[in-house]
Amino acid sequence: MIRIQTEDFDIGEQTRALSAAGDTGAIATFTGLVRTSGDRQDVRALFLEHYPGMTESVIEDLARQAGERWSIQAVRVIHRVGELALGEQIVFVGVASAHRGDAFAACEFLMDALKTSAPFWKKEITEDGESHWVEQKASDRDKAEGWRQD
Amino acid sequence: MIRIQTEDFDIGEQTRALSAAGDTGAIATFTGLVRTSGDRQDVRALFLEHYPGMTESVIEDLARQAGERWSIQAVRVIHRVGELALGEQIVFVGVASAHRGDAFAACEFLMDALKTSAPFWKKEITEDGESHWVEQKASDRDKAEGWRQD
Amino acid sequence: MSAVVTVKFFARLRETLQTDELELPIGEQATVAEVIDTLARRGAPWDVLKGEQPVMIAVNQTMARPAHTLEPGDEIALFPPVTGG
Amino acid sequence: MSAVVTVKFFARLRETLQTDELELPIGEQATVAEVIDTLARRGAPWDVLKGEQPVMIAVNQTMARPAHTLEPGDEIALFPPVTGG
Repeated sequence: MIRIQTEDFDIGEQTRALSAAGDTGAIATFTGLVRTSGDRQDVRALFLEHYPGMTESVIEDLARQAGERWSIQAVRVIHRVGELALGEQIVFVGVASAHRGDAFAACEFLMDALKTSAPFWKKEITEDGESHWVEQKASDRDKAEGWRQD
Repeated sequence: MIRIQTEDFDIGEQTRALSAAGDTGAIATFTGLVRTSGDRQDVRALFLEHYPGMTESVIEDLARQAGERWSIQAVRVIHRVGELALGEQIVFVGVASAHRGDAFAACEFLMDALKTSAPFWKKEITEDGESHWVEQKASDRDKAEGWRQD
Repeated sequence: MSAVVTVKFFARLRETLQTDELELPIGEQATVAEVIDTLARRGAPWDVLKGEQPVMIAVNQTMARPAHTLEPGDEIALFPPVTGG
Repeated sequence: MSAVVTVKFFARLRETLQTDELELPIGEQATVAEVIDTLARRGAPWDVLKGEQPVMIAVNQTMARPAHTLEPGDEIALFPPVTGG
């Protein structure tokens, strides 16, 4: 289940949906939040833009890759778009598996890969009403590169 | 927050408590469930015994170690004891951090270390009313060894 | 009978170009690199497409390289490095 | 005035020995290994403590080795490898 939405989500509900997936012994989840102090002190919110259609197909493809590399039973990814205040949930990745090693690895892979290949862009909105686009971090590119298998 | 209890827990509630921890940008969680098909086909429930007092202090110590190795803001561990039916939640480990790499690493370390050093013992109860103790897995010892820093 | 492709722009690029989408005629065997050259030759602000900031390319919603050969009706997207999650 | 320690047993070991806790007098500088030997010498089922199945040791709720020297009043726990989580 992959969902791009403006609404918030409930992690308990998401995890229960994952645990309904047959012979599940392990659920690993990641939730990203709007940090209350980013690189700039005066940020009051984020605005998230995306490329409808491509976003979903990129994440579907990442979930398919995860399913080929690890033994997993279900994946749920939710990514919010639009304006998000400090402290709000941005993204959820949850993976159900029979075994915890696979659940952890697939969850971290999905999150790292999503950050460098899913077409989302973040803008920081500051107290004075100005806004500026966030730059991609080299550390995020390095993390995603670390999962390459060639 | 470390809790050993017979009652179930709500992951949404646990994650909300973690996200209240200051400048949180990332929450990684792990939930272990009673698998509907373990090594034996006729298991209908688990019974979990523990060593009260030592359990809590071992997990406190693991959380302290995690806090020394990674930049983390809050840890919550819940482990259930007593009889648990198939599909029920056994264990929850949640870690809040400013950064996702630290949240993932600390969460997986805590789970791996807990499995080989916290004094819990599992007994499988089969359909015929018999029960037998579960053996420790070599793969669990290997995973815990993998985190050693010497 | 010239073939046409759609070009979409996102995020900082959309704002700089004040354009979210346009249609562009292409020749046979045209590549994405040629489309970008054609647009950049319009001068400021379009020269940003050949500027210092990296430009990512998708063709029909899949990441692509500049050498990618286009078909009539293709949807090209140009955007800055992604920053979701 | 002999010193005494408490010995607790858990899980399979508790069931096999049909004992969850006992008190045992110890000599000066006694080690956990000596306590285990003393108990194992009681014969079946106590010889399980020196059998094939590994026995884990905690002293005062911290994992310890057989060579650990005991103090009067110490709480020793003997149990099989743990299987929680």
